[in-house]
Amino acid sequence: MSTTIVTLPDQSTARIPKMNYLSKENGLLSWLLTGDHKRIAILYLISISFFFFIGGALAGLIRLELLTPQSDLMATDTYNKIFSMHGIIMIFFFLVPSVPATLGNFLIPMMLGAKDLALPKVNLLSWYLYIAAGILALYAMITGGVDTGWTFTTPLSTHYVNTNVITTGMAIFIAGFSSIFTGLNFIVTIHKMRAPGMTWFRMPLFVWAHYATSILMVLGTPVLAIALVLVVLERTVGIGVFDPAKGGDPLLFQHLFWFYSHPAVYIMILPGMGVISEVISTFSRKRVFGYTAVAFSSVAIAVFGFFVWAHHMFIMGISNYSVLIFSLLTMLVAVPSAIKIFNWAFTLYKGSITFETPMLYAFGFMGLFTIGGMTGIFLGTSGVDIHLTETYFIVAHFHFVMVGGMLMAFLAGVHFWWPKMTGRMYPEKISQLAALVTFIGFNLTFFPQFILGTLGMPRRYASYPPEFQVLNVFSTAGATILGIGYLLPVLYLTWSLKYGEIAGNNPWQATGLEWQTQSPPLTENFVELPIMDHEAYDYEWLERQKEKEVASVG
Amino acid sequence: MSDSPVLTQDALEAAHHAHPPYQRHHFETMDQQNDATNFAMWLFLLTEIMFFGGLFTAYLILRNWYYPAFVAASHQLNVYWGSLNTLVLISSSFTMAMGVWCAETRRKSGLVLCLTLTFLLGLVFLGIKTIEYSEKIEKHHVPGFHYSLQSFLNPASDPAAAQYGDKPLALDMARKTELYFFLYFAMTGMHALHMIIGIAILGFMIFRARAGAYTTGHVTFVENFGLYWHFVDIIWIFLFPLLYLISRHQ
Amino acid sequence: MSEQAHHDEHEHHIVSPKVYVVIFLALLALTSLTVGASFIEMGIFNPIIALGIAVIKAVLVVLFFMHVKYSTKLTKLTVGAGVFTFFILIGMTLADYFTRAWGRW
Amino acid sequence: MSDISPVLWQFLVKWLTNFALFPPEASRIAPQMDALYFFIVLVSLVGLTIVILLVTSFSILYSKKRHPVAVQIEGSTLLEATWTIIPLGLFLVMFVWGALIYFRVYTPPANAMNIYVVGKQWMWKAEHPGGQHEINALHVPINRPIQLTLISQDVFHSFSIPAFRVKREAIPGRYTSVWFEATTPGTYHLFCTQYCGTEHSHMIGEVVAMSPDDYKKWLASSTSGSSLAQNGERLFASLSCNACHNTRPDARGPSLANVYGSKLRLSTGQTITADDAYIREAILSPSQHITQGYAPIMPTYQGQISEDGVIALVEYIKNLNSDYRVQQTTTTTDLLPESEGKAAPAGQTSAGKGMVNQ
Ligand code: HEA
Ligand code: HEA
Ligand code: HEC
Ligand code: CUA
Ligand SMILES: [Cu+2]
Repeated sequence: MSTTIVTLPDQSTARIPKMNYLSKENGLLSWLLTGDHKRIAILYLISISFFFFIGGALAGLIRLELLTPQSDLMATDTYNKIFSMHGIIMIFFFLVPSVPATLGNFLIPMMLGAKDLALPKVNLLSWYLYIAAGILALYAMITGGVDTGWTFTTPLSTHYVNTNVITTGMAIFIAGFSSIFTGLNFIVTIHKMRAPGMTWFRMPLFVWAHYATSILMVLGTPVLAIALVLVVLERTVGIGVFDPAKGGDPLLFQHLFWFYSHPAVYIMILPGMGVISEVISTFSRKRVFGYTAVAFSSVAIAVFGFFVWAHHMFIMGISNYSVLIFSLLTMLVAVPSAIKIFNWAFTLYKGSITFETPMLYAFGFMGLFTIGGMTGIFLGTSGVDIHLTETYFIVAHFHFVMVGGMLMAFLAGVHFWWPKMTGRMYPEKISQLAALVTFIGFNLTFFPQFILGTLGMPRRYASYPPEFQVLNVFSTAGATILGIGYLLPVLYLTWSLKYGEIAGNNPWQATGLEWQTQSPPLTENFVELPIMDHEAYDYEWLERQKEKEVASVG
Repeated sequence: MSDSPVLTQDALEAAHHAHPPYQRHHFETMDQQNDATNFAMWLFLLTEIMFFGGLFTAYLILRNWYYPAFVAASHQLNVYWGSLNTLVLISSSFTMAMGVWCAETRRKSGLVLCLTLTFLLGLVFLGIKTIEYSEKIEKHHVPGFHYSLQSFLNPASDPAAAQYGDKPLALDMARKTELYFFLYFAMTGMHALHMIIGIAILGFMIFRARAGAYTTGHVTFVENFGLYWHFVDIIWIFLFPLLYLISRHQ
Repeated sequence: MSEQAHHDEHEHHIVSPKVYVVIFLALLALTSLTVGASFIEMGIFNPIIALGIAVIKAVLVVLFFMHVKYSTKLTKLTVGAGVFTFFILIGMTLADYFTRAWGRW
Repeated sequence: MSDISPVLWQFLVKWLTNFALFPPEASRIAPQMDALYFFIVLVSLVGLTIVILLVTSFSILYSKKRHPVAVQIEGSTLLEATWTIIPLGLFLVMFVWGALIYFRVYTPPANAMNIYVVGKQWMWKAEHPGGQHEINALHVPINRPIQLTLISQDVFHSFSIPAFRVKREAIPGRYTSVWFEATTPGTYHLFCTQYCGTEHSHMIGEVVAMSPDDYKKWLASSTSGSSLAQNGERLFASLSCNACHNTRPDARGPSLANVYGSKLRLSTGQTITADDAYIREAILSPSQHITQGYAPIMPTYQGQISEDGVIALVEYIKNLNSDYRVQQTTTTTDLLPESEGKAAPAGQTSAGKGMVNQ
């Protein structure tokens, strides 16, 4: 697999542009008070990576404990705290802000031809909220942790545990508002800040995906917020809305929680889908097959995503009529995802394909997300869900979509836009190796869990019957490989900041507006207001553009 | 969607020449900036709708389950205070709307007057709310804090309940009144919190308005605040019948 | 999604105070109406009327005080989206609670 | 740590020799559920294969080396429709099939034998009608529908028997139920699958499916002397329920004979079927549903009776129904201990005969 697209500038003369958003101002304060969406994106990138590795270290502890059937490494309550904090950190402090707050923040204004997001101060505020929430969560973790699981099921979380539920709840509440402000900012920007000529159907699919995501963020997150407020009140004053002893209904909490948390899983996948559209189009040098279908399927996922939340409660005592409705709607929401997968596959058809690292991650995404998504169908099928729910099948399902799907997409995106963000290339060979390692490690870790789940091994178990051990050992071994696969990019990307080759404006010969300006970009993104005069993914336009340049220079 | 900011060349030109001081650098025109902030305010209100949505859901479910308890408990609210407060809040919404109009038509003293009236009406609302709350506190109707079932087990002893001729509730149903009061405090408290934030911002705005900040043609801030204030009004418009009125006759 | 610039929509519509006064009076009237209606025994219609009046009042506030009547389609759509999702939350949750009583399961 | 690898080796060998992809099919429903499961597996495999085939073959055919210049293609409505409609169709088939199984699992047949299960942090307590109770274990006869009526004393738990493919949440404050019919004698895992706090992973046990004869023996050997209904009867007397629910003409409460399963008219005008859940609620929050013609005077027993006690009362009231008894005896007497058959109300509470109410 050789790199073929990259036409790096002549390395002997190439230099990073003197004026860029990184060099504009110096000093810590210039970062902490910045309104520049690109700098905020970098701040986010650093902070979410930090949280990812904390979550990852916790995952390592989970896997170590599960190496043997007994709970010998740690006591059961420690184990419970570890997987709870793993879930909470990974979801609220890593995956929800992962692509939107970093890549989305960095790229949406550039892709639209705007100078910044519509509300730069709100953008900075949302980062501060995120940091405040993160510190609070870490504080809760250090001073005793929380052992409710990431789902905070009542009445367990309200009356039966004495860990830091309130602190963690408040942390998630604040993180929620950070996410709301990000989403709100994106919607306003996409509506109001498009450059002349940038019509809705000329926007990159990445922007469409973020538009859909933002709708979910703005409309879903407040419901989580109120649910958490009620939990905190229940713990502090004992209000009783979720307390069966006082006449409340614990299931009401789950309704409110999943009303957010199901849409949240689409918050966690749609931006990744946006990345995949960009990557696949660029490396097959073709317009995305069925652009409108892909764009609308994002919106469809967002809208339908609001109607299916009770599929997390199939056996929890909701009415069976609800089960029917929610199972049916779950089937409907799965279709747009299938549409996307096939559209990406057909984008390759008659393309001119190269296999750089982002493309490898994208291929990984397609395979793993298909498996993850199809196992979602198992769970949406009410009858089968009875057997599979609350087992490792679910753990495998959501790690396939979240780690195999979104995390792969995130890595694809980080590699893809790394030259734009830093002006330097990552080392290609070793990064391809890392992609391969992650893929192998991932499958070894999580595929056995499907079998474990079908065999009946329950999730959130610190100890398990000995006959499940072999598959668990596979899983732990896989996690080790996976850990290495994730550590590698950190090392070589950091290395490349200093030693990477100079990338030039458009190393991938991609068509997005963000590639038509220098790397790293200016603080204002563009020297002059760009005018969008072509469709998205118009590679012929790019060819003509290059010819023009050659003609005018030569 | 008809909001596409496709700008004509003239508009761009014009924008470049006349950059008002309050135009932020990343906007091309003032219109774009105003539209954007206005739209952002609306989106923020959407999140508020959903936030209160959770409480409304809880209210509807529990009311449906424990109907007699909710009826008896709602008799503890004073419909006159409630109606008065509704009038106060509607008036404040009106003065706020007039304030926006004054700002738009650059009437400085009118704006200051309207904002001040809104401010005062907001305070009156909170004052009345405080009276109501203290009644509840006296009667031990605050859930979680020595909650007392007296008024429901023995309504004859309680003028508020006796006035409706309430029959005593069975003990288990009487206990459910605590849920009503919790929702009452949660909903009106959350609403009051929004009022307090609004009043604080109003104070700041009055201060700025007197310096003439909003009567030079840049009125987005006043308008957006108006949206917020009216939204808080709308929440009350629903809380009032749900909490005070719908069991009045029983 | 039309692509032409809507200059008229960018131009600011200033609602005249007369409208505000009319709406204000209407709101006052509706408030007294709803308070009055609550004292009359109408069975199931009590809550329906109370909420109906509340909806009318809210619509008046949204349309006139909040200028939605004079705003862009986008604003109208935004309001619609909020109300819609609000009803999804309430409607589908309540539907679960009501249908629980329908059968043993 | 050093002895881990030989152990592991043993496991590996053992695991490979009886490698399983799914647990034993030990209940009537299991093969049906597995059929659907494998149907979905098959569809997923086909779908996955198609995706992989498309991606790899295009990658090979249209790699830059072979195909230097991309041909721009806009899309194709026909293809778009194909991959919308085919998956949709397949998903709908799964939905319908799945719903059928779901209803089968949660709709117990009328002649099912009822066992009560109470979950609490962190153990399961099963109560058989004959008064036998067991902790973290469940003995059931094969070839006989068993209905479990579940409740939790504290948090959500979930009663899961993978080999039977059934699972049901035990909820605080509400009965839920599930049924199964074991087909193969054996000992199977019983898990609590809903996360319920510190010892969640230790809330496990065994389900022993046994032949009817063995089951009978087991029942006899583990009887506690009095049946569940008898316990209930004792409670009924000691809580002086019979002060109001009695056969005297001036009784303040309705007669409870035949109440179970009957349609009751409430003071609100609705009718409601008196099932387990209704009776439980009638005891703990009586004013929730007032029977027509009675004053809401019944006191609440919330906080005074444990869930076990409530279950005994429910079971007792259930058996105050002679029709029920008749129907039940036709199918169950041979399995129930002698005493159960005679658990008719005695003494002060001899309701029943001729007091057909409502
Ligand atoms: C990124 C996150 C993410 C995503 C995208 C999804 C996607 C989906 N999820 Fe998942 N889910 C989670 C994260 C996610 N999920 C999490 C975290 C949980 C557990 C929460 C907890 O309890 O802790 C969960 C749990 C969960 C449950 C609850 C299980 C239970 O508790 O009992 C259900 C049930 O319906 C479900 C269903 C689905 C479905 C139908 C999809 C669909 O959207 C998938 C659609 C995709 C496809 C269908 C694949 C593409 C299809 C093809 C390529 C077509 C194949 C070809 C043919 C059919 C011919 N998920
Ligand atoms: C974005 C979401 C996300 C991500 C990325 C991951 C990543 C991983 N997860 Fe997690 N997981 C969840 C979300 C996620 N998870 C959620 C929501 C739950 C449910 C929680 C609940 O039940 O409440 C869960 C639960 C969960 C369980 C089930 C626990 C249980 O039910 O008992 C397991 C078990 O194997 C697991 C494993 C892993 C592994 C091996 C990874 C690997 O992919 C991680 C690989 C990364 C690394 C290994 C880090 C590399 C770094 C280093 C090697 C540095 C190490 C440093 C030190 C040790 C100091 N996760
Ligand atoms: C003070 C009198 C009184 C006592 C003591 C009493 N009940 Fe009742 N019970 C009533 C009345 C009156 C009703 C009918 C009104 C209603 O539904 O609440 C009733 C209804 C019931 C019902 C519902 C049946 C129906 O027809 O609606 C059940 C079941 C029941 N009681 C069981 C019990 C049990 C068990 C006890 C003791 C633990 C008990 N009762 C103690 C007065 C009493
Ligand atoms: Cu009980 Cu888990
Ligand atoms: Cu879901």
